[in-house]
Amino acid sequence: ESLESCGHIRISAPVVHLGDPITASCSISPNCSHLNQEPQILWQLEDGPKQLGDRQQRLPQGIQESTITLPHLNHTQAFLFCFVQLGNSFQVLDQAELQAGYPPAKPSNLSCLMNLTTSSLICQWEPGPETYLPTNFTLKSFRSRADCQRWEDPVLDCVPEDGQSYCSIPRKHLLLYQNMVIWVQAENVLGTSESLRLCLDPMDVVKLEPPTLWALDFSPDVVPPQPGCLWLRWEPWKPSQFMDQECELRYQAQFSGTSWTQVPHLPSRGHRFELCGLHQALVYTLQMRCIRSLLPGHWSSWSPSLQL
Amino acid sequence: ESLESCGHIRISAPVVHLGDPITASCSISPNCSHLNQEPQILWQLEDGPKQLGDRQQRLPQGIQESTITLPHLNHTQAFLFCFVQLGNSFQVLDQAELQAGYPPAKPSNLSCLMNLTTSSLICQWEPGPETYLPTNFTLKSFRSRADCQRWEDPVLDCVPEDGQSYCSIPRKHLLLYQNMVIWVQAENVLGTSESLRLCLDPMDVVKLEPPTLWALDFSPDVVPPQPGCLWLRWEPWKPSQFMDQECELRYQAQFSGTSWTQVPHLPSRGHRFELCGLHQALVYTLQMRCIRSLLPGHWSSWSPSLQL
Amino acid sequence: PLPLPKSFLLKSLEQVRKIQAKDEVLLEQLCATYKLCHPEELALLGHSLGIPQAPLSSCSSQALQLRSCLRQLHSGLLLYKGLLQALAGISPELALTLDMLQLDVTNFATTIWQQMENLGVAPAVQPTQNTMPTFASAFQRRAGGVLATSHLQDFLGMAYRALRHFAQ
Repeated sequence: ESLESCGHIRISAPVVHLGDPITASCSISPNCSHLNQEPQILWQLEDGPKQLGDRQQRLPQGIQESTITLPHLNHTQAFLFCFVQLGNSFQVLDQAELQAGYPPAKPSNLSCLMNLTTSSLICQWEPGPETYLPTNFTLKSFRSRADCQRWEDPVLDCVPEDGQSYCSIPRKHLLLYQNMVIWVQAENVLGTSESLRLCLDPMDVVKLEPPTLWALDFSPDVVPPQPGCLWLRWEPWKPSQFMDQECELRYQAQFSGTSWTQVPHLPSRGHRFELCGLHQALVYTLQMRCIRSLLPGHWSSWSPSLQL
Repeated sequence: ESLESCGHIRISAPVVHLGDPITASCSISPNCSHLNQEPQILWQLEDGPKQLGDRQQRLPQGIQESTITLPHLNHTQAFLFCFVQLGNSFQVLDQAELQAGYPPAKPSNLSCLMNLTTSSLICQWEPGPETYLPTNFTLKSFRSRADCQRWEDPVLDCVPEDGQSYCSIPRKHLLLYQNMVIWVQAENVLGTSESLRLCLDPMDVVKLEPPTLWALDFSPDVVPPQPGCLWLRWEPWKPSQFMDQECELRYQAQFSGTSWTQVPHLPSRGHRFELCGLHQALVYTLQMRCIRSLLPGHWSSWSPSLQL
Repeated sequence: PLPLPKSFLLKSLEQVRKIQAKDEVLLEQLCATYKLCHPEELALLGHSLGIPQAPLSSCSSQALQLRSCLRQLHSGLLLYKGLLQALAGISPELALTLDMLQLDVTNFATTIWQQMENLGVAPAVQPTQNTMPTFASAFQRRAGGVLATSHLQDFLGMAYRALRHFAQ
């Protein structure tokens, strides 16, 4: 207590569910000079009206205490003031900060992608509805064996930057080609929640970039293709060349409104592929995409169009 | 020495002036197995040809030593290899990294400006010709009395970011309204140099932004100006309003090719200034600038043009 | 012979290719940065520094034995992991490639070890790291780096052939 502390507010809880009641008491110690014996205690929420408490009573040792219950705290953040009347002025004795919000919902749609350029595993999720309270999200993970039944050593928590719903686990914390269990934990003063758990090997969720597709120019050493045919060449995305991949070509005549024609199961590297069955007069749009073969993986997006 | 270190290069100096000679010796200890008694020592600079040394001799304790002098080292950075022939292969025994460059010239054109928004003193200089060597620049300063004859306590060295020729001394290291001595020191392995010294009070080198200039609109409470006149209003740049300033107006009829007409010695704040002598039919361009009055300072740049 | 799961073989082959690619990058960077481009010119120095080479005799096609081949593969990977660690601080430019290479070698060693455990052929205790050469100068550390990286490339080539053999 400071030298001559006059008033002090105590509240039932500094943070409550939005709309829940909150009870506060303001007590004035007798040794607060300037005040007459039975000072009238008043309350004010933010810049609302000054109002009497529900009850004011005189406690042992001459302490005056007023108690008030706000039935529904609808401010996510508000100041509650305790006043006393001194002559014709009101004097603030104490101020309490009230907060209201919601406990965090379960983070949803957790998904991860392995970035081969930065060699980091990037996971993102949906945080769920606004809680109006400072809420910390943490991406937690454990190394594990087999299909994630047994957890082994924990990986360092990944804390996203403020307000972001993704986090990047650096290479040095990853054990590639082994499964790991990953989930998101959300926490604020009103509670904690956890997302569903993923069980994945980072190398099975590689974000694959499309291959590079070229048309082979006609040159002396290249046997010209038969009529209605084209020579094509392609190469997988460089950082992924250590992965066995299978690719797919699709082509479509321009302006004819026809749908795409697809050529599946192409090798990841094509030195000279002859595409036939084309109308010589038409211009064709060609695209290619690849996927890890024989092992789990995601399709890359389609490569930029090649016009021929 | 490791288990069985075979060869070792010693050089006259790891860094020399560009074009100067450099002498190196490579000595092979007798306990280097696999080598016959009189191994032939060879030298190679970067990926140049392998060449014999100037002299190879047998030192006491059976050490073989070859010495070579490169008359002019014209590489700013190069690797010098010492080889020995083993059967029909050449084996690298040691490698030395040679560097050549210049000592730093005196940094020139040191100038400083006090930034009132960041409250920091920013000094810039010209570093002088390329030295080809890692060269550190440091902005050094001392607080001082009167006209910088007597130095008092040093201010923390200001180290610019890599490769930059300016440095910003933060507010907490500045003693405003007192003189300080400032200079730049440049240092590399071949020498040190210092710029000329400045003696200044940060507040005498404030970078002043121009005032804001308005034309007064005709409104009921504003007495309309006489024909050929205009009402003007201006305000000094907000962060500098604590400084007494004197301002100057200039105006010029557009498309007449006439030169500017200047109105000097205006107060720093003009509530209602009547500018007369204008041709009603012409459009005029007006600009204003200000300078600290009665105390040292720099003119602000001219304000953006006002077309009337 | 002991059956090796297809996914283990496919993942191992991919890990070898991943390490080979990174190992090649490190060799190129050592050549570009320090003009040390011919490992064969560092044989004498390698001998004097005591840079070890990991044996893969049980993985050669003539004398292929799965159990001891996996063991040699695992201890060889630990050896090169140690050698690469001895190169730490070689230079900032190479640090990133070196770190990534070390992590990939370490992860591949774990893949092999876990498969040995699954097959019940893993020794009771993981082999400890053998003593690493000490480098008395920056040059010796660089030369050691070139030798270790070049030996690792040969080692991976033999490992790849053995794994492909198991996969057929």
